[in-house]
Amino acid sequence: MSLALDALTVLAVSAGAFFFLAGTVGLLRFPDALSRLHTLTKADNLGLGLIVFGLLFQVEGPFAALKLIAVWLLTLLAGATVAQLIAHTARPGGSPV
Amino acid sequence: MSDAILYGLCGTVLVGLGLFGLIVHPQPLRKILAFNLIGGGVFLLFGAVARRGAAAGFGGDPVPQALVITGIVVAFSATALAVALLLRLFQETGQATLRSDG
Amino acid sequence: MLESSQRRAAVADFLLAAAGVVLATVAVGLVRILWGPGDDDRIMAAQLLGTSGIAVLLLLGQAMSVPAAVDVALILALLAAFVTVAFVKGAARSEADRA
Amino acid sequence: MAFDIGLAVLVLGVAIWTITARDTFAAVIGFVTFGLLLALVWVRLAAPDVALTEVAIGSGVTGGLLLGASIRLRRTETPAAREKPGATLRLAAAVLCTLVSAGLATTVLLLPEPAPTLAPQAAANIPATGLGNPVTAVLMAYRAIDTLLETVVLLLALIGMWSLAPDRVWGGFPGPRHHSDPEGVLTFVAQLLVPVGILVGIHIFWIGSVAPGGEFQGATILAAMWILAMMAGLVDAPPVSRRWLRLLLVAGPAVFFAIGLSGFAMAGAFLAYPAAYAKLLIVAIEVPVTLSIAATLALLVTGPPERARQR
Repeated sequence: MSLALDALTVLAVSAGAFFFLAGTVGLLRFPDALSRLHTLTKADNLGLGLIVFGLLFQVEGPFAALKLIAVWLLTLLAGATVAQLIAHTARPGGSPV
Repeated sequence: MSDAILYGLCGTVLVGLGLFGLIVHPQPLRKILAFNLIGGGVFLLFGAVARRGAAAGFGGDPVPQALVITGIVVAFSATALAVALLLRLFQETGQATLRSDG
Repeated sequence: MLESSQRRAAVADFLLAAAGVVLATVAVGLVRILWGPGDDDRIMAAQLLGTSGIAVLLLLGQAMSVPAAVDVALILALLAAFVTVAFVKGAARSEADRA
Repeated sequence: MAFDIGLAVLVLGVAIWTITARDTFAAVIGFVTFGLLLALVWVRLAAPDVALTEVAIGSGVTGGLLLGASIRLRRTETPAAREKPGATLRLAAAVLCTLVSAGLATTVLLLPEPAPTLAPQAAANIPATGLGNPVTAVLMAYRAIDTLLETVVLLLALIGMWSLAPDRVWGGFPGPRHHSDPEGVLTFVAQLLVPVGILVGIHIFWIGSVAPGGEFQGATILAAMWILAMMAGLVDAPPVSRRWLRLLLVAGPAVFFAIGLSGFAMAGAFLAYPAAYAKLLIVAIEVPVTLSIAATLALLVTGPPERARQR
């Protein structure tokens, strides 16, 4: 049983690391900054989600699992708001935030 | 070479780098940054000593670790005061320079 | 069939290797930050680096059995937003200084 | 080991960038990343308490402070950079710094074997405190005097900062007034993050007695959340002459000092705790100390008074 869980961990974490790698390749290859960052944000958030998912099978207790999920949700939220805030300041004539 | 020694050596290079920046940068804010790099290097030296002192079932000697925590907080208060002085200088003169001849 | 403790060690090694892979992507992301060219690029790239840093922390914490690494990641996620707001506010302030 | 070598190289690379970058803002971004990488190093060095402090104060709050300052000072950078010292001085500085580094590196390589350690003494002290986290036990009992003095240092820095205020705003409101936009992203972020952050801060403070965490880390998160609420315009900073604010700032060091003095009567030494009440007394110190540190850190970031109290 726990062998299957370990296998799931390895699978999900590998997939997560792959997304980080793919995002990085995108970082270097896309032409303009905006599309580059857009792609990278998505790839990284997905990568982190997969890694968190994989680690869920390894942690002990529901509290530790909840904390892992909280970390992911906070990261998503922070990433989204940062993009919003930056877009707001970068807009010419936009109201100061 | 153990990981403690590796990071200890990393800390010594950081001290040198920070000291260099402190001397050659004319901008006060860059000096504050360099000062914080020196701090980081010194803390890493403490970290190496703490890691080597792992005993009594701890992963590291808790005494230097506690000193580093104290040090980080004190470094922050010094940085905040220095930045406040610098911003006040900027408000008064519109410049941020340490030149003495004005 | 592997022993349970052996398997645990193997999983830990794997997680450490995965942390290494993500750390390598951090290195590439850094190059992006350093090149800029704009402040916005840099702050966004730094934010993304934070995401990779969080991933490395979680993997390291599990691989080294340091559960507190999750707390470090939690604080990192919280303060990443804080740093960005400070940046945006600083930009607004410097506009005000100029006016 | 390969991981550690890679991490060390990255740390040095970011440090070199922080020193050599032409643009100060870029250098500050380098510094924030430096703090993030250092936190990873602290996890590798089995010092999660330090990692928490580094990421909260060393990278997070210091980073926010320096980023704001670097943007405001941007216009002054180009003229100031012209005062760069000549090649000879730079070369001399490089030689000096290499020598310093080499000297330090020699000491690191010649560290005594077996490594001296205070861990057994610290461990022997733990049962008397009722704490489970050795670092907190060192901070609150074994080396409590350092911690007491540190809370005083923070206050002194704040007094120094306040005394930079121009006469007309003496005792007034610190920092600019931020106006909230009820529809804005920033208000939304603050309303969502601040309650979560306060919970996380209390959690980190509370688990500090048994696991990595403690009053400095918890207080920093609380401070960051207060500043976030101020920057979003949800609350205004109080005028620095308010009595409740000043009481809040000195409550921590004062209680710490008072309990330390009572140690003479109860256990025969300054900052000694009677065995039966050690944990209770430590908590009685930690709660006001955490609140005082949080308020002090937040006001250190906010800056000296800028707006007069009466308009």
